[in-house]
Amino acid sequence: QGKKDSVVMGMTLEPPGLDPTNAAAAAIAEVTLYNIYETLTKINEDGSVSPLLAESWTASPDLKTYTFKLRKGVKFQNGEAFDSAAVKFSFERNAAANSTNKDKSLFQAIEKIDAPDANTIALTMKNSEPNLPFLLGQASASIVEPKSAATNVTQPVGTGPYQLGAWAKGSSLTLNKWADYRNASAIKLSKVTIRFISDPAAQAAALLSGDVDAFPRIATRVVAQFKADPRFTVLIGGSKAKTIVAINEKKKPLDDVRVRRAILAAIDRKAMIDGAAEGFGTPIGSFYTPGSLGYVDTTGINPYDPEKAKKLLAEAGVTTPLELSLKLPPPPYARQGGEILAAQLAKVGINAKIENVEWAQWLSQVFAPNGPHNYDLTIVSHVEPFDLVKLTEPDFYLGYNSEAFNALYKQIVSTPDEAGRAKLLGDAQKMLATDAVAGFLFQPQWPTVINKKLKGVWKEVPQFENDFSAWSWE
Amino acid sequence: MTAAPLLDVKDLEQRYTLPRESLLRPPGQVRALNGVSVQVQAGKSLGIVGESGSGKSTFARVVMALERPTAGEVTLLGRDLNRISPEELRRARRDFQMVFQDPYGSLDPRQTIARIVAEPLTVLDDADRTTFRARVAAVLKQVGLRDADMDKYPHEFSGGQRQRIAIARALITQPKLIVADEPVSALDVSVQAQVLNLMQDLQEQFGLSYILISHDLAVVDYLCDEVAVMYLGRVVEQGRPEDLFERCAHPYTRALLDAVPRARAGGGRRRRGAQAIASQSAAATGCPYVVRCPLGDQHCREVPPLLRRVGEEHLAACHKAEAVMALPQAAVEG
Amino acid sequence: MSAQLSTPLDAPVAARPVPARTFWSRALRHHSFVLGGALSLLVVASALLSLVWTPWSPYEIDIAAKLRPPSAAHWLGTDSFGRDIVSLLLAGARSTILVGIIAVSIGLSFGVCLGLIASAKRGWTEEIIMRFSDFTFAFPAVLSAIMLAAVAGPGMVTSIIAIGIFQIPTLTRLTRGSANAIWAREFVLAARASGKGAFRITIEHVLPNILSILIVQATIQFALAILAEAALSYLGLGTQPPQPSWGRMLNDAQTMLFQSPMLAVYPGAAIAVAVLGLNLLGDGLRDLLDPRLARER
Amino acid sequence: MSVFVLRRVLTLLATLVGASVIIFLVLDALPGNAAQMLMGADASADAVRALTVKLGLDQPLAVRYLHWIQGLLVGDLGNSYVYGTPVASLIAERMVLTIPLAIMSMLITVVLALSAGVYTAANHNKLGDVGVMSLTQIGIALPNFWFAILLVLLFAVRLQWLSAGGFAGWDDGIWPGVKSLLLPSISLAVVQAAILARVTRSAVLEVLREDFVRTARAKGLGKREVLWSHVLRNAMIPVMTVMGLQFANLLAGTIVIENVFYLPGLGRLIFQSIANRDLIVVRNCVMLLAAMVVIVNFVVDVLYAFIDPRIKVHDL
Amino acid sequence: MTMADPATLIEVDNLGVRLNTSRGPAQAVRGVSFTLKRGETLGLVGESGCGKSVTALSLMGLLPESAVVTGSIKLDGHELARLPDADYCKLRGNRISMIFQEPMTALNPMHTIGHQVAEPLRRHKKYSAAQARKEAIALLDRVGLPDPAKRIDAYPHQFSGGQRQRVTIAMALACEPDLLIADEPTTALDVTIQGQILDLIADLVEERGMSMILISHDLGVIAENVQRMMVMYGGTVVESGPTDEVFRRMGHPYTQGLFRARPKLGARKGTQLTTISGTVPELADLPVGCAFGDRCPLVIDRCRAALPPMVEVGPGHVVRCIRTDVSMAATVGALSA
Ligand SMILES: Nc1ncnc2c1ncn2[C@@H]1O[C@H](COP(=O)(O)OP(=O)(O)OP(=O)(O)O)[C@@H](O)[C@H]1O
Ligand SMILES: Nc1ncnc2c1ncn2[C@@H]1O[C@H](COP(=O)(O)OP(=O)(O)OP(=O)(O)O)[C@@H](O)[C@H]1O
Ligand SMILES: [Mg+2]
Ligand SMILES: [Mg+2]
Repeated sequence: QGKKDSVVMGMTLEPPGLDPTNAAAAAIAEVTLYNIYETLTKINEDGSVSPLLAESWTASPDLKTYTFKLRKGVKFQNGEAFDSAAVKFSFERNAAANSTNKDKSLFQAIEKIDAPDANTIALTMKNSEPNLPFLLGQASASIVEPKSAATNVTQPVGTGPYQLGAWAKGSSLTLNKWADYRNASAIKLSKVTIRFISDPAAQAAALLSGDVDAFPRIATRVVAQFKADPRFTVLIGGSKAKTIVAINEKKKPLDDVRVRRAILAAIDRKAMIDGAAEGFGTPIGSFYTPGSLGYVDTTGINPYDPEKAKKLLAEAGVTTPLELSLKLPPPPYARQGGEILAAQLAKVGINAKIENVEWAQWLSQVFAPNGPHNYDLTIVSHVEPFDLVKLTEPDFYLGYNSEAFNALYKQIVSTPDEAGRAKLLGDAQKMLATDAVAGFLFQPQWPTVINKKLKGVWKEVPQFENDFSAWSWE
Repeated sequence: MTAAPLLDVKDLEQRYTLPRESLLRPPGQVRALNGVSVQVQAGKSLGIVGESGSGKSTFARVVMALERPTAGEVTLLGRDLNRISPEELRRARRDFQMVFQDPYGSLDPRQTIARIVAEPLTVLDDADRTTFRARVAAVLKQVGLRDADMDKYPHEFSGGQRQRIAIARALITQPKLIVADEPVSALDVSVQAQVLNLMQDLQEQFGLSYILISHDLAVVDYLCDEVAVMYLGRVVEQGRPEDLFERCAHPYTRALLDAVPRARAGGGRRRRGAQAIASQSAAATGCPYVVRCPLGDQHCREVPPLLRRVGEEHLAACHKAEAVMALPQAAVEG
Repeated sequence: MSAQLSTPLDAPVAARPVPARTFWSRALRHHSFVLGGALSLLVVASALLSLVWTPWSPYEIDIAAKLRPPSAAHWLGTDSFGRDIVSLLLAGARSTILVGIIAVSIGLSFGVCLGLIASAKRGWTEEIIMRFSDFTFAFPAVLSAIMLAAVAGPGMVTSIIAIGIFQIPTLTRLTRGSANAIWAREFVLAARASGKGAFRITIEHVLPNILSILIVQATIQFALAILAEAALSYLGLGTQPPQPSWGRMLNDAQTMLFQSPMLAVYPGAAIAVAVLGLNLLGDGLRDLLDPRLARER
Repeated sequence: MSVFVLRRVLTLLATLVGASVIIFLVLDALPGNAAQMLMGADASADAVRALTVKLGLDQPLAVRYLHWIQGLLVGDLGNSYVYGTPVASLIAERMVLTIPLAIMSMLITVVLALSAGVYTAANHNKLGDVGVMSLTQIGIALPNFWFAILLVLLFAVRLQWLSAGGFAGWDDGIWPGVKSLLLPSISLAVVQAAILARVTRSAVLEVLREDFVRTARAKGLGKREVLWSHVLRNAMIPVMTVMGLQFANLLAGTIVIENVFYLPGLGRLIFQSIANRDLIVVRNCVMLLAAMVVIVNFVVDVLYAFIDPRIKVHDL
Repeated sequence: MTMADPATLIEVDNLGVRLNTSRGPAQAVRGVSFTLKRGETLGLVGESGCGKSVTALSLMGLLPESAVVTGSIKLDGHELARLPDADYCKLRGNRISMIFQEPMTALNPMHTIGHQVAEPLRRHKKYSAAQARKEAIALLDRVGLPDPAKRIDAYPHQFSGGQRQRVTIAMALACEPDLLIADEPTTALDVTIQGQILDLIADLVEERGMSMILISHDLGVIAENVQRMMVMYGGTVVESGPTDEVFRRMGHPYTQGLFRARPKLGARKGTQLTTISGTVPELADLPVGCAFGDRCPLVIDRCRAALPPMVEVGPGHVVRCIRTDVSMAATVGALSA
């Protein structure tokens, strides 16, 4: 049986379109990033940043100006040449007033874009931005071609190794190898079919019946059976995500740090990880993930201690049972975790009333920056890497708003040297833990189940993407 | 004809509109009653005979004020039933009640006999509920049933007994008039006799009037003081039974009489002429019976005959009534 | 006085047992009625029992004890949260019955009223009611539940309303059809001749006479409601945690189908038993209440 | 054209207009909006606002309703908020699956139900009748999504004869498409077939009690001939009524079943679009479903007149 | 096997039918025997529910499957009781046919009348469709349906009751059967139509030399249409004989009661009809003795002990009563006045 050169991959959600620069859905990136579109930099499996469309870059000492040297001889899939003008066009488009780019604020923070020649681009930021090379490796910074940009939603044109074949909406999408890719010979798979399967049982069935060969970020519920199955490999990757029990600090009595601590003390993280994520998670004590710069273990600050929880509640003068609403978005970690959370809180005298909501409701009622923040507790996973900044935003749904923390954060971003930053980051984590800003639960691990013979699939997934250029059949 | 009649029906017409089949053509109409006038004196009974579809049941429904006639009036004890208010009509109903053909279908299977019989009372506002049972018991006795039957259900009774229950229901308000639409057609010969006897007994006892509808001439003859023969929504002959059945003046009555099979020895076969059935919707000129009439001529086809006196208390709507009466009459049983 | 004497009394009809006795004596010999009744009672009994006693708490989560196989302590094992399956099944019967009863009550009260009105009024009223029912019928329970859940949030109330609404048109049609048949009967004409109005006739004659048909249909609608509740819970739109329900158990079990298939079998079987019981009961009732079989003339 | 048909068509249109208003209002009451949903949790408020304006969601209710109806009348359903593609083509893509799925399951339903119903009626109260009727009892009691999962477990995972889900499309010929719809249509059909079989059986039994059956037997026709040539057509009237009603159930069933088999059908489109607040899609899909149900029931009514010579259209 | 009399068409001996009713098994017919020669007509009278139709249906082999038939039915000397259905099918509609009571329901509403009339022809005579159609038109013409060629493709609902009954007659006569059973063919019709239908049947029977069994509860219909008659009560024949003879002499108290109960045209007003007291006994609990015992004015203990035997009271005139001496004495002369 000759060497297979095609693969079928399963994905939980279907992308709503194929332009990662004008819509936020992670699924868009999962299909397009590094496959159809490329970015200046590439974020690797271990989180490091390497050159992609930019061959190299330099940063000014104040971390405000970055100059990128672009790769020569690169062409877009429609035959247009890739140059600094395309980069300038892409970034300006993302910053435009009517832009719907999810990182619009990042691009609006660019003060000016210089393109001194076709192969050089210089970005000057309004504030210093130590993470810019990393940030420009994300899908929202994909480089598009000016003439085709408007139709990218349905007919994507990028510089990557794959082109869109067919897209049966709701069912599947195929990517075909682009023959004119600059490094075509290194690309092993000539066809990748992506099937959209959201139901966990169906995901498992599809793998078991051989309908799909790989399933990244499969539902944790179904993973156990594949571990024992010799036909499959299970890859457990860390993530930059943080699953938390968000507490609305604008509401009484949750504005009282003792009450928040009581909630945290009532939570058994281990049971949570087992019950909500089938054990696929690392406990965290703060809004920061293990393995990141300056990570410190803060899980000891608010340990599981139901007795202490009761005491804290009494101290705060809360009459039990305390009635709280618990709004749960659709993902299994939230729905399952919610049930466990409610059971755990019940033991210390907090009655959490579960309300299952859809994403749309969750977003508008709980999360929306200008929304009503109408909730007491919720469970959610923040998948964005390095997003401590959110906690400084005044209308963030947690309602933290701490002067001390904001000052600390400002100091972090303006500290250019890494060691110093690391230390400050440690302090920040401790501050969040001590303030019991939220019930920090765990850093989820994202399991990927693949056919044993499939190679090159990333184990770690620092962001949502599938780099098919590395995949091959044994 | 001194006293005002109990019931006075004048020029009753009832038309039914058929469902419209085409946008362009006007909807068809059935003339179920076509100018019927009759009177019933208190204590006397009127029999109505006629073939299927001649409008007998329609007549009964209109007289019972269950339907509003297209034209004409029904006056009972001096009140025009179609002019009085619904309230008054409801109260007036104590004076006229109805007995239906089907002894199985006319009693609600889910109600006890006591409830069924008391039904007409429940509608009257002046009725005293506490006396209902006593009144039901009394009326059941009159129709030959027992107190013990009060709490039974209709299915526990035979057809004849059920028809007695239906009669009891009609009797309970002590009406002056009972309209009976084929009350014995569904019953067996032996049971039919029981019911007819009962009806006659009750009339003697209470001085009731009946409007008795039947297609069985013998039944009508047995119970009624006057008979009206209907054909296509009209009364074609009217008179005392003996006049009608011995000297009938309309060829249709004659055809009816001829058609009755005679149960007697040595009857043998009698031939009856083939008879076409005329249409009700066709607004034909002339006599409606002319298509079936052996005596019909050009005059009959052109001029519609009016109901006219052909003998003492004997009316007929036929140009040739005298000729018909002169024919040798069909031998009558008995 | 003389009247009744000259009319001979009919001999009283002998050997016709009173209806109530016939019904039960015939009912107890009717296989599907007995089996259906027993299964339905089983479900009701489970629900009642769960109000006072369950082997374990159906709300108690013990992650360490998750997915245990059947044992002396947990007769059918535990689910993915370590809850006792027997207890969940018992307590789940409660939601099932609750949803069934309320949804069918909604369907019955609206459907029967509309059907009765349509058949009593006829003409335009009937036309409007029937078109309205057609139109309601175009929204399957799942669809209205999805929409309602999106507006009011998912939950038992939402699903009850959605299921109830979906039952209305079926019951309207049925009621109207059977009521029309009753209106055509002669005893209704008799009631009109007595001077009764449409309202009284409907209440006193029509309704009692279509009651048995409605009872039979109600058992079937109840069964359908249970299935609909299960489907909605399966989609996450029905009963909400921590309240146990069979549909939710199934939803939960479904994700673990390939590891612990039995987890899906128990609630599935419970639903099947309840539905089967009600259907058999309905079948039995239909036979027992059928006038053609109940009394022959 | 007969008055009746005209009147029915008019009421049908009125029903649909009523449906459109209610659909629009209900959907508009949904909390959350498409722009927020599309942009996700991490989007900036600015971007969300930009998208709201772009999608026209900031306009008043009546304007949007009229706009929609206007579009419907000229056949322009607008563009999906989420996919950005025309709703019409989106729906068309889904119908390619949903219609064959509905037809297949209706076919399976009808074939199973009619044969089982006729068989049991012909063998009334015999062993075969009791056996098949017990099966239908169980069939009715099975939740269809649960049965679907069992089918997958057996045919896709154990035996690996069929795929566990997904839709192969019609590009590679009929067979792969039919094959991928086999399990879904069976799981949809089983319950419906069980119900229909019972209806058929009682309808046939009912007709068998009619006088004309005895007349036919008196002419010398055998039991089987009577069944086929006299009974079946008479029994079709109640059977068809139920079939018409089942159509609505079937469409509802597809929402669940498409989920189990991850089929890109209309049901799942509605389900997903509601979650995504892609209301323009939901609106049109729901309207389509409502129209289909109403029209199918209308067609059933008209079909009566073809099957039963006694019924003229104006009697309906 | 005895040689059958060539003139004897049908011979029924001690026929018994047991039916399953909701109130348990019931002996709907017991001990019915009669013979019928070719060209002879026989009438069956009796109250509703006395077993007339069941007797007829057992001749047709169309009783419900649960029915138990005992005794023998011979057609031309061939035993019909317990004949396999397939063989019976070859007789039905071909050598024996039947006209049913209800013209409104006896026709299949979904098929054209032409199709229904042609059906026995196609089946038994193996006619082609065109042949059968031609023959059907001829038949419909013969039974007096106006314009048969035009109306052959019409459906039953487009005809009146009398016309429909003509169609069923055409169907029954299609294969020129040896025996025609007419089960209350005119009960549902009104008098004038009834007369026409009976005329028609009589003509056809005469013309084709068929034998006929005519069932009715109307003594008048019987009197005018058959040569011999049987009176049934409670599942048995209580009186049988030539029609004239029975009408003249009426041996059984039930027959007498039946006759007296009829209101007679021209009878004096105000007379009471003579009724038979009591009701028809339930089949499921028939008494051991004479079924009419409970209602009979002449009943003595011996009547209740055992089913009375048939007593011959005249040539071919038998009565199942042990008190004919009294009963017949009482009625002599009371009838023909
Ligand atoms: N509601 C109605 N709509 C239309 N036509 C009607 C209606 N009621 C009666 N008719 C027609 O009116 C005519 C008279 O009917 P009616 O029932 O009064 O006859 P009848 O003499 O009682 O007949 P029968 O002896 O069969 O009872 C018939 O042709 C019938 O078809
Ligand atoms: N299929 C059946 N199953 C059970 N009982 C039956 C069946 N057919 C007839 N009977 C019963 O057998 C008895 C005789 O019925 P049959 O039909 O012969 O009466 P009939 O003399 O024809 O009466 P009618 O004049 O009403 O037609 C009745 O009591 C009837 O209830
Ligand atoms: Mg009438
Ligand atoms: Mg009979």
